[in-house]
Amino acid sequence: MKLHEYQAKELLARYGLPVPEGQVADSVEAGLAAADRLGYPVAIKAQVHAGGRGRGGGVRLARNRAEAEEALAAILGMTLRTRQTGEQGCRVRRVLVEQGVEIRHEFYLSILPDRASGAMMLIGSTRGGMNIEEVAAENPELITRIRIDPLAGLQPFQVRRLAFALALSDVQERSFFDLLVNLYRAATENDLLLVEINPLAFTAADRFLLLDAKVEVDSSSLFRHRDLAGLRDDADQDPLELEARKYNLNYIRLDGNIGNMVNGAGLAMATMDMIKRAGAAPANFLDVGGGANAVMIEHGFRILLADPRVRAILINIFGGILRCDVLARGVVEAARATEVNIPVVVRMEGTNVEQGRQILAESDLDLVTAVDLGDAARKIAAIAGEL
Amino acid sequence: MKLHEYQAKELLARYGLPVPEGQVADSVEAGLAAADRLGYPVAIKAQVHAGGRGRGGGVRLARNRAEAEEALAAILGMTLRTRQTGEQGCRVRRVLVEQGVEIRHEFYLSILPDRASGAMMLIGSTRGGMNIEEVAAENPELITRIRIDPLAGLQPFQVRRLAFALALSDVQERSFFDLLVNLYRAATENDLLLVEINPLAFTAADRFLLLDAKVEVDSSSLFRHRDLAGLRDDADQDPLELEARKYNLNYIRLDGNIGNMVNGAGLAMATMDMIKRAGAAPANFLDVGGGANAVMIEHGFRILLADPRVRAILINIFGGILRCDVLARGVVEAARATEVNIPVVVRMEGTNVEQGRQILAESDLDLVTAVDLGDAARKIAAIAGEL
Amino acid sequence: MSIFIDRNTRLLVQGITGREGRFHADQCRRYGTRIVAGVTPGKGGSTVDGTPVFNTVADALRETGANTSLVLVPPPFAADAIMEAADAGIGLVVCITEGIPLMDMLKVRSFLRLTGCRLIGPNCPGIITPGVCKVGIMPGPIHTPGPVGVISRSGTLTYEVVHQLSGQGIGQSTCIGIGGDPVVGTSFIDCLRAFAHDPRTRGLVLVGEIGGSAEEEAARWIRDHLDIPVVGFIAGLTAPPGRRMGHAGAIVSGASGTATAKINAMRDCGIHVCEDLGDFGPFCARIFANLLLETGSG
Amino acid sequence: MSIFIDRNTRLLVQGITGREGRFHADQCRRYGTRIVAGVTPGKGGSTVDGTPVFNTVADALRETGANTSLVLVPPPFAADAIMEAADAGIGLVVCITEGIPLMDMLKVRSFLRLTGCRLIGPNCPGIITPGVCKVGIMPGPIHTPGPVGVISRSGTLTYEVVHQLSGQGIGQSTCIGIGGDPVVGTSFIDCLRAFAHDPRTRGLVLVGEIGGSAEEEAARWIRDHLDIPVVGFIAGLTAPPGRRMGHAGAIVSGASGTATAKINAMRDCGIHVCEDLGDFGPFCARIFANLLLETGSG
Repeated sequence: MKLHEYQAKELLARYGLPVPEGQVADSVEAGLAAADRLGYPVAIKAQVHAGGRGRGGGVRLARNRAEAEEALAAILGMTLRTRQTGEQGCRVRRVLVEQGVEIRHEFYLSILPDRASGAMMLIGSTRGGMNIEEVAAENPELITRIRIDPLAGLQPFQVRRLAFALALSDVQERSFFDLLVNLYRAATENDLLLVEINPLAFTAADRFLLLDAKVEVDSSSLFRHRDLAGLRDDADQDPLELEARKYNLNYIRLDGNIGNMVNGAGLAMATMDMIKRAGAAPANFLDVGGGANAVMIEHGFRILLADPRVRAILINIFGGILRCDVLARGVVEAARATEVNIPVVVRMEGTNVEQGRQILAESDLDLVTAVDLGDAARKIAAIAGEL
Repeated sequence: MKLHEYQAKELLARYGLPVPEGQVADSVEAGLAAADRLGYPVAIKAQVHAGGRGRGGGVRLARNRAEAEEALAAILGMTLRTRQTGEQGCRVRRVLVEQGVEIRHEFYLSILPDRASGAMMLIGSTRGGMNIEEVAAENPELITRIRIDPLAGLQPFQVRRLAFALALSDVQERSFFDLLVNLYRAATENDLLLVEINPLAFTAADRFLLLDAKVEVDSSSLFRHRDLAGLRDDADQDPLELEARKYNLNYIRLDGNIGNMVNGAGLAMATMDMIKRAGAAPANFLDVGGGANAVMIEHGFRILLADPRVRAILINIFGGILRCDVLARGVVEAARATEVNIPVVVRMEGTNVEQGRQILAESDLDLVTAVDLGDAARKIAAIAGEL
Repeated sequence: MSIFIDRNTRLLVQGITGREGRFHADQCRRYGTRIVAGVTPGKGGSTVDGTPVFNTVADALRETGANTSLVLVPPPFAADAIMEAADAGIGLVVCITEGIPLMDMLKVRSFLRLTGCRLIGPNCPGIITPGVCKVGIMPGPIHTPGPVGVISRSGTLTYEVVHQLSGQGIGQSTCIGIGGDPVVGTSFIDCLRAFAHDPRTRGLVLVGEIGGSAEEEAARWIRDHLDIPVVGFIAGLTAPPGRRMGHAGAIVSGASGTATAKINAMRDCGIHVCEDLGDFGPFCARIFANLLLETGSG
Repeated sequence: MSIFIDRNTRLLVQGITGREGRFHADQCRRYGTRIVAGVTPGKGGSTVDGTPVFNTVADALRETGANTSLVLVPPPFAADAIMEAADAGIGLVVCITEGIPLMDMLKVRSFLRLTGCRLIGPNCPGIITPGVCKVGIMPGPIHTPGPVGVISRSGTLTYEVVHQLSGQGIGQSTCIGIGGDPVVGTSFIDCLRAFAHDPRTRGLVLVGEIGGSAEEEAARWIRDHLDIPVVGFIAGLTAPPGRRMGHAGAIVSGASGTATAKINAMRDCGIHVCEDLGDFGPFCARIFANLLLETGSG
């Protein structure tokens, strides 16, 4: 779960980390009032869940009131398109107005749990303000990665290593230790999957300042972070994905026209791949969970059918322990309840699979039964060919 | 470094741990005022660095003002003799006056770094209020020991294990987790070599209360605990041991009459043992440090000579890298400066040992040179035989 | 033979009094697994389907000599349950729970290294040695004993693969779901290393998916250390970048973790990659043909 | 042969720019130890007696291939220095520092188990393989090469013992001071295990003192695993209970940790205990007589 920059900075400020003075605003008037209060120059920054917003025109510097007014008018309500948002872009509803500061140097700093090493990773670079992946590609020697054991936590020698790698001056080094200790605490105490400070500025006033902050919270941890759970902003989320989440379904919208519903994420991905191999294109990823039941399947149907592009549906349930007769009845009832009027191919496996197939065959619905995955692929290919 | 009970309770209260209301007093008047304020009954407890003070008469319960006055008068100024203080006992200068509480059950609880396992150890027992070593000897099954990895820290399952072992009730269990978490934090954040709560009372008001608290701080850690360093109370310390500490000498007074000065703790112990084998008795343990020098030796001489029981002195310096000529000159100068007038046997080893022996021999002092440890032992035995 | 579990497995089920815990404990028992104890704090002294329940793993271990634990407790308590088992001296913990916070798993991993306990999972179907012992939630009947080891990051996809193997008469030595989380207790390579020491395992199936680089590392390990036939499958060729596909670990980040890269790495290392899941069984029958002739298990 | 250090030791000295650090680095160098680097944060780029100094152990390791570190830094920074060395990949750390807080050492021990690094000390004189390599502060010239391994909790007492051994013509394979703190990185048993694998070590001297039960455990290990002659010595027969005798670990608590108990345990396990330090050399000459005849090192 991503936080907005202003939320991230509020969180980090609670750990004693230095962030610029600023205020969030959702109108030109409110933005101007904030700018007047802060004093010029100010930075005006679109608050959207997407990187690369600077290049997309989502960040502007205003030296005076007139420029601020112009910037606010331009950014608020704009549809920001970046590499991450894709073509449809996302609408800017809020900006963060921040006091401008004079910068001596910009660093890059991030902390994240690293899947490869199974440890916390502290990453720093002297190339602040740049896309770190580009730096990694062009000047990997300018990036320092320090592995931190999650039980032991951040140690002084690790801070020293980074400080030397960044060639910090004495005055910088003095506050760097506290900065890292606090940032590490913020990352671990809040289950952050990423906290990225880019740039970390060293200002003309000889202090560090977190100019930008990207924070992603581990959704699995929200049971112990009620405060963070309240920061979720779904305004830019796909409405179907939001709807699916209500029912604990894992749905992701794709570009094709073959809806599909599968139990288990791995099998769901493999089923999408099969649809593609069959010459069609999956309209979605939909995992109804390893232990699918009739209610989940009905919810799944509703989500799939709510997408007007969907022209056919493939259901692939590998139950194993689940009884197929119960499942089949669930599919039939769900199909009836949702008034499905497009071709539906059903492949299921598990206890009592024969009875299950019989129930599907005997229903008055136009359900196509597949005996195995190969069969399902051929049947979807045939249907797709006729679309 | 041991803390007094009242100091320990102040420290633990800062971690949110529940301690009885109380006040420390150094006079009958102050004690009575405290008792009046707290309300009767009160407990009046001698504040000395010695266990077993209850059996020695250092703890009394007073149901009213008259009893309190009597108890205060009896305890303040008394010389408390317990198994730990030995015959000379220690004088009571301060008492802790505490509110009396009605107790339902008494538990035992302690946390300490355990040398055998190299981990933190959490120890609990249902037999609170009793000497834990006696419980361990008679009913070892009533003691639960739980090993805590120092990096991982206390885990919920460990608290559960102890809670089940102590057969806590639901209402007890609810506050037990916080109690242990806070106690563990207090132990680790303050480098405590021991925090022992005996008894941990569960009161008629359905809450836990730390009735007594024994705390020992790791002296090696005082560089990072300035606040704790200030709590040191040397009133009961041997004055020579205090004097030695000023010069970073490790001196312990013993019962014999052969003073000795050695570099290195292991060799010092072995030298004491040798004196005993030679038929004499060591007057002290004195380790002047692995890298002894002339100044240390002079300080050592002064400490040894300040003990009127000392009738002869053995100096055993295994220098190795140290130059014996320099050392010998140091010994001669120190002996002269301190006006030693008792026999001194000197054994030293290291670079230039021949020159060193010559310097000793040529001095106008009555120094007996030993060529090796066996020789030293024989010479000490001869001197001791004439005492 | 088999890896990690066998006839000597004495299973403890943590969370046995829950609905899922009780159901799957019973399924394992029916499969032939020796279930010696259950643990649910506060339910000590009771029994579930004849199995004694204890308050703590330490109690259960002392009373029953359990050596393996199946963890079926909700995410907020799962990390603590795993550490409790490891601390008590359990040698193998299989954790099914999905949705454990990543930070918890990092700590668990270091904790386990201190204790020497092996963890399989979390967010996995478990492990099964067909015909002998099942420690997990997979459907038992789809498995058949035989010479092929199966390692997978997935649940139902593994069932599909095993089902097709059995359908072709290709039995399995041990099937392990290592879990779909980004950080798991036992890696592909850990399993490969164990299979390499199991003389009865004479072929392997590796089922991977997008995210991370575990498959690439496994492929290189296979190239350097194994000389038995290996079939690979990777799910997620059509997954869009930057989205987590159900599994917390299934995400393509930038250019890393793509299915294509994994498939190429596998091919480069001599692994037979099947790209058509519908044809998986017949594909394996071709690759493992010699194997089946030798053992006669076909 | 030898244990832990040999001709391949490439030594790094942490704290080399300090007075003690520089002095002892020089002593080790003169003894023949290959000193490849020093580390002092902030002094990177300088040299001390020709040895390059780096800001971090990681830098030193990368530039010089150091495999062993000698830690000579003050107590407040020693634990961090040890962990830095372990984290960078140093395989053996020898820490001389006395007065490290016990809590620091507990954390260091767990940290080292996670990294697989061995620590000798702290609060010890170090380790020496006579004639080959010295990593510590002991006086080199008192040592002579030979067949007897020495393990001790003490500093100068070890020198005394070694001096008497050499005086009798009894050379040493490796002498290790494991340290006088209650919690040390390498135990008696760790050393015994290593000596057991060293064919050149054909006799052992164990120097213990009051406090803890390490000597008793070592004695039992010797009884169960070794069949070479072992001489024991225990200091502190006259130490009063409840007082720390200089070393943080040297304390008799209640009935535990007494010299008598240790001596008895050693005797029970077949160890030749010498009770008269003045006679230690001749005592060893008698016990190791056959050894010396065989090797001709006498």
